[in-house]
Amino acid sequence: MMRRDKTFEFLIPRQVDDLDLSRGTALYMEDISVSFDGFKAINGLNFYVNTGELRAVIGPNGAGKTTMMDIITGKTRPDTGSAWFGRRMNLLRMTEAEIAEAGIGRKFQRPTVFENLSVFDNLELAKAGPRGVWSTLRAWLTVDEQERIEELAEIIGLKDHLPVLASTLSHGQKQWLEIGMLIMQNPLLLLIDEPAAGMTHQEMDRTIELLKQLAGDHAIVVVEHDMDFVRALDAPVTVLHQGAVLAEGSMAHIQSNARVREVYLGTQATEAI
Amino acid sequence: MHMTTTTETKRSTAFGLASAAIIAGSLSSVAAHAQDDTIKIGVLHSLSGTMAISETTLKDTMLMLIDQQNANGGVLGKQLEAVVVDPASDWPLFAEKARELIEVEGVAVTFGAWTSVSRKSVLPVLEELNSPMFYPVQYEGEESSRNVYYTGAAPNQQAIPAVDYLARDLGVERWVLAGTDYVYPRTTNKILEAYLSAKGVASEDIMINYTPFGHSDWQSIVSEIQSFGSEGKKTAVVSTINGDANVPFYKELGNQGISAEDIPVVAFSVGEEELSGFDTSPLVGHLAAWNYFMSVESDVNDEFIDTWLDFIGDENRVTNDPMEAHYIGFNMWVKAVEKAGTVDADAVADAIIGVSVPNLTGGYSTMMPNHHITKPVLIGEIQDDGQFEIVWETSGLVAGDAWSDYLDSSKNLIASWRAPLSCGNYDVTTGVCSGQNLE
Amino acid sequence: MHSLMCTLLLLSPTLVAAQEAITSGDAELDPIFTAYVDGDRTDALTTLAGLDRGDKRALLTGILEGDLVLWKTESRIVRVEKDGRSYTLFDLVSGEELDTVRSRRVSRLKLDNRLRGFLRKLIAGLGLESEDPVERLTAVRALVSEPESIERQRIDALIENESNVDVLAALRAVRARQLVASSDPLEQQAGITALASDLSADSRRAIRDIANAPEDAELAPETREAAALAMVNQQRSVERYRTLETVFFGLSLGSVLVLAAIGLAITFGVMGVINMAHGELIMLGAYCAYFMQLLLPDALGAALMLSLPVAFLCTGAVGIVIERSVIRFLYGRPLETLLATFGISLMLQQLVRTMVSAQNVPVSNPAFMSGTVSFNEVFSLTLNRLYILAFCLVVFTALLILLKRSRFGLEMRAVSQNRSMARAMGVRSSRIDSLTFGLGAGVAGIAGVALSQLTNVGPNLGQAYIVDSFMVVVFGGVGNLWGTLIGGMTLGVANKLLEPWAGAILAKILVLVFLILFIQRRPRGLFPPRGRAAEAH
Amino acid sequence: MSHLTGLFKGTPSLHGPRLLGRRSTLLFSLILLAAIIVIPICHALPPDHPFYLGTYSITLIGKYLTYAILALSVDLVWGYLGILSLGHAAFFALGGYVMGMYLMRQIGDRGVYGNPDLPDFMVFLNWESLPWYWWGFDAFPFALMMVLLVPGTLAFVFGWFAFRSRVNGVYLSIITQAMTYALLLAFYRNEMGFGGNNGLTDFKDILGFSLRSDSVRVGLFIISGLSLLACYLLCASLLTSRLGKLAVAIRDAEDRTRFLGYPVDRAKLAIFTLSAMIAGLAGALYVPQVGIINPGEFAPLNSIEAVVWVAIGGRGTLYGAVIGALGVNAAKTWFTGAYPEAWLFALGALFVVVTLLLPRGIAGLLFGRKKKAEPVRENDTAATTAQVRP
Repeated sequence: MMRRDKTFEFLIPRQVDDLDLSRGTALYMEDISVSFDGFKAINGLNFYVNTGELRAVIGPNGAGKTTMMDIITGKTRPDTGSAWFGRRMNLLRMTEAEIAEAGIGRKFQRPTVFENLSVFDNLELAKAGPRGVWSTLRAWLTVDEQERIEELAEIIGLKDHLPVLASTLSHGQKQWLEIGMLIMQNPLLLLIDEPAAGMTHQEMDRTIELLKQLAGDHAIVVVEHDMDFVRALDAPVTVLHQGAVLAEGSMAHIQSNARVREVYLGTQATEAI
Repeated sequence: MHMTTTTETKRSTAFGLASAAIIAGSLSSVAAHAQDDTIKIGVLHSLSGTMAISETTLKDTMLMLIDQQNANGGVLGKQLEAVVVDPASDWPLFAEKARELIEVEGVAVTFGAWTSVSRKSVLPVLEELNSPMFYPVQYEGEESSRNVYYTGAAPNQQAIPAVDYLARDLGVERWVLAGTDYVYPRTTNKILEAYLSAKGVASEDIMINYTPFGHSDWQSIVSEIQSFGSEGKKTAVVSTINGDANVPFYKELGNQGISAEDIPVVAFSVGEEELSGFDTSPLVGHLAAWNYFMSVESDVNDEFIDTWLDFIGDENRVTNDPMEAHYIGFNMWVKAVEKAGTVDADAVADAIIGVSVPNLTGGYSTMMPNHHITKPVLIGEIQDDGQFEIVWETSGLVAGDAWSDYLDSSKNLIASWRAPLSCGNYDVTTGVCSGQNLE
Repeated sequence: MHSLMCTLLLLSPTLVAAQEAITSGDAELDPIFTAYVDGDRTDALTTLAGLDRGDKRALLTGILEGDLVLWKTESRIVRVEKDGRSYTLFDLVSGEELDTVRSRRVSRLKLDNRLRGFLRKLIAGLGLESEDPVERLTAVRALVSEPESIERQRIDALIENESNVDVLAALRAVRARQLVASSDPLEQQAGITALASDLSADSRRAIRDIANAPEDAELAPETREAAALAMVNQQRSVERYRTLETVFFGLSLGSVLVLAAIGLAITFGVMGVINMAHGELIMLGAYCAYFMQLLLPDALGAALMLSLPVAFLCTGAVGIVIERSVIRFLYGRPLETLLATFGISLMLQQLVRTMVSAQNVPVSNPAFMSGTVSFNEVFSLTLNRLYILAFCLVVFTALLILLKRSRFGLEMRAVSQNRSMARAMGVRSSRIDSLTFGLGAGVAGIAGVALSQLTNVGPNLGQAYIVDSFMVVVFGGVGNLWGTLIGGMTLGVANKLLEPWAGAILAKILVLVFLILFIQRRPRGLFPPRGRAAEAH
Repeated sequence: MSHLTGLFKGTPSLHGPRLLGRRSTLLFSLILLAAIIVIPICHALPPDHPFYLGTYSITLIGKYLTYAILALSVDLVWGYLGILSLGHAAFFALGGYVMGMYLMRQIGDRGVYGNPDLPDFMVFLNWESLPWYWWGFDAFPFALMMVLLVPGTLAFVFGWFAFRSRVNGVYLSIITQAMTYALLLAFYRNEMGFGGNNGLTDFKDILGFSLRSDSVRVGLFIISGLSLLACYLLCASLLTSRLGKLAVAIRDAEDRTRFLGYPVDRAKLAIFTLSAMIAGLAGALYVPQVGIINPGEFAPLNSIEAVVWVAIGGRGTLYGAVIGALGVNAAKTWFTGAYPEAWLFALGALFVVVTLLLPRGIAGLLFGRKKKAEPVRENDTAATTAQVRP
């Protein structure tokens, strides 16, 4: 399946047998509720993402952003509601590994890379491919695959760091490595939690550029606090509040929404990073 | 993991050095050979771990006996030197340490082991290297090795006389055989069961109960014993409960209001040393069967106790049966060596059979051809001062029986290490000598 | 090996040889004591009991209690007061102090079980007419097992004059037993009716013997029927009480488990510290009880009570030292605290072995904790177990209140849930850590005091409880005191219900296997910690 | 395995696994081989030669080598997979019991009761016939297979339940401890048919050779050494494969690995089972050298001690585990001889010092400069270690 004519092989959308994206919606979440110890983290949430869409999600602390991601990736099971990937895959019936295999990738807020593996090994593990125990044991990198990893390392600016342990990278570099790992996974839907945290302005610009490049073939949901970043992303925005969608639309539309101003922008002073 | 070459090389070199150092270190434990002007005596008792409770005392006893012998001029004009090792209550370690004593230290004889499993562990090593060991603890029998001298009681020197006493003097008709689940209680209870049924005790009058090591919750079992004992017939408990399980057992008996007059308990593993860890007031009147009690009235015992208290420097210490066994065993060995004129294992083995030495109860004990010794059997009642009051004793000495006559598997077996038989388990019906002496 | 099974006829000289005549300062008693020491002790005692003397009861009791001894050098019977190994001797009659000697100079009057029982009966027999109702009760109770030994008229007369309820009941029981043994069917039936409500083993046997009497026995059919009915009823009650008893045994075992585990529920449950030295802290608590009893040998009960705060403070202090010196550097690395505290546990064990001794040490049960509470003849609860059950509940409640109601508890929960937030609110989190660990350790210490009443006090005490304690905490659900209580009690009762059926060893194995399976089904125990904090790994 | 074959194809891969290319592996193999050759030669020297090694020393070192194999198996799951098993002694003991059963069957009618069909303890406890689970142990190949299968099956079943229900961290450690404790109690029971407290002992022959002969002891020593080498190479090759990297990834960030789509539970199960088999092999080699196997080998303390060897040697490095096992046991032999009282103090202090000051063990002390001093992160789930996310 090597297509050397394309620059970035990993930008080609993957085909997954059961996945049916024919209606153009990648993710449906309907009427989701979940509570912890009586606290309603998510309360009747409805959330849809179209294929190839780039979407920003904002909201004050405790709005349920992380919990929403946990539900999509199978880490938390909601009390009620339904969540579908495409039209056929019921996310609530799948394990984390199955969901990941189906094509949903996640970047954590705190960069979680494998600190005791080299940058190269991190990318190798993330590379799309068979995941079984036996095939992992016998896995063998071809020269081409190796080259691809090196190309990607070039893109994320870690080419010189391939052999070093991930634990020695700076915070920004870890963020990049994680994005790189996500790209290696070649998912259809990317969930990205606060990518800008700890990045310099230049790094941020490169991130935005990369995300925009990825969008179109991949649906991307970015959760972010940094308003400059969200503005620069120039994508539709969903505002979460108390576990439900408060408003949705372009940045300009959101900024003019009175309720958003009240609950979110009004408290932005304390939320600012 | 990716390392630069220089680090990798340094790493490897250092690793090599470390491994070499460790291997060299483990080899250096091989000590020099025995010096010629002393005779080495191995002491193989656990000084740490669970058995240290009982065995440390025996190590001290041996040191005292060896000191005494040296003060009296040693043996064959040579001084004795104790080699003490610690097998740490770890059974495989017993075999290893025995090999160290014999092969590396070159001891002439070993005194040691307490539990049956430690003896079983040491046995193959003793036989392979043909070195004698004296084993001082009461045990289940069913064994007679060329290289082991059993100075503790065989079941017929402890259990059977005790049951006889209970049946005859206390009129006991119903029996609870309670034990910890290991081989000594299993064997003893099997022998007793066979013995009792041979005496006409019905099987519903025998209750057998096994508990794990260190069992601490005796409520149900004691309650069961109580209801078993309320059937109108005089009931007694024959206890082969081991070690730490005894305190909670007796405490529970006391708490449920079972006194020695209602249901007496006769124990085979509870001696003075164990009682020093008890509050004995609720135990008064319960019984124990041994071949020696500290309370025995004899001059030789008084002297032994004085020497012991002097040696250990603590007025509150006690003496007990396994200590007497070491006392007897050590003196037998000394006498046999002097008779043979050498410490050579085979010569001593020939010389020791028939050797008689004083025991602490005022009589003499003799080494029998089956490597067991003759002993009196005493029954004592526990007193509130942690001592035993002797209430009964055999009229003469009882010879230890290696193979019980009451077990189907061993009733046809005999042991005699005298020529021409020289066999530890000779089947009198088939005329075959099977087992450990076959190479 | 019959040939070797020989008994050597060597007479052993240890039994007491014939001695010279014994004096006691009273000519009437001299021959009796001489006979006691040299001849038939039963006869001597019967003679003594038959004398017409006011102090015969005291003398008999003295023999029973071991207060009368033979002063060997003087061949004289004296009364003795013991103080350690030195004995003070008093004249038997005048009570005048004679001498103070070492224990070796005297020998007690020999007694064995049979004689002791005989002696008790003699003493009891002297008590039937006593002023003291307790003595009367003992006397009557001694008669129950052999009702023929007293005439019916005498019993009737005694019943007539008796005012004490308990004694009266006992007398009636004796009479009922006499009636049952009668040959008159009416009397027999009256006896059966009287005995039907009595669940003592003797009464049940008496009824059972009638109900199961051979066909050709001379028995009225009504009598047989009445006996059979009474027997069935009795069996049913006995079964019921046995079940109750088993449940109590289970609860009492459970209370021991809860006590052992509850300190761990704090250190492990609240702080997440895997304290493998927990068992050794329990052991130290038990040693506190031992040392307090050494300090106050005359007030064992008070010593035990005092050892509770002492143990709490001592082991709590040890806990704080452990926290400050080791655990504080390992927060967030529970597996490494496991190893480090295991190392500490080995050192504590060896410390006790070296400083005290490898042997077990004796800890006495004070009088108020010995004995039983009898509800009837088949159902009685042992006092010490009841105390420990109650103690367990007291400790549990106190901890619950401390955690839920006090400022310290609040800060403790705050630190455990969100350390940085708590710190921001002005909670000195490192101090709270120390105190929490100290609290857990202190509670382990008082558990040790309780355990000293049930089991061995020795260096290995802690090891016996460590696996069980962890199982209880994990089974109940980490961080939940109620879980520990209910978990421990459930395991205790389950163990005891299985024990009669499976035996002690298999019951324990089954409980362990059940626990392993249970934790795999519900990894967070009976009462799992809830909330996002628990969800997030 | 393909990366092994790849080695010979000479694929010019910069980052691919190079099993024998890793110098530590090569050096380790060479030193071990040298020891396997030199030590028997020392044994053949005349007894008064300064380099002479007696049977005692050979057996002792042979025992250490089996401990080293056990340490490897613990390191594989703890050092690389992050599972702190406090029950590995159970697998070791099971392997030992399997070997013990074979050795018991080899006694034949030379037992004390001369019964050709039953071991002595069964004759004595009135067993009528050999229980079914003893069948087949007359045959060495069958016994050898069982040495791997019995511990492997237990680990598989146990792990299958545990990993599937996400029991991990401390909880897993505690139930592994409960497992070995339950087995300890079970094997103490005489009804189990494994000799109760006395266990299996008084072995005579292995494959027809007398266990009391010197040459068999030397042979067992050499086999132990070669087995250690084989297990080392097996572990090393496993760890240089992508599965090895996956194991480290699981240890450091289990959830992240799941989000990458790896079947974490199955990977854990596979490595755990393999590790149990290696431990079983170690037990099987241990028994003929020490001459006894009894339930004491199941004691939770033994498992914890094995963990300590690894911790002291340096977890996460295979040679560290071996150094730890050899070093601690040599120290134990010396200490219990010289200062029996002080042994527990020393061992206890070692635990504390190593966890506090040397989180990477001796290996970290010697070679740890390159990496950050920060210890390997655990992957635990105790309530308090959980971070509350905003």
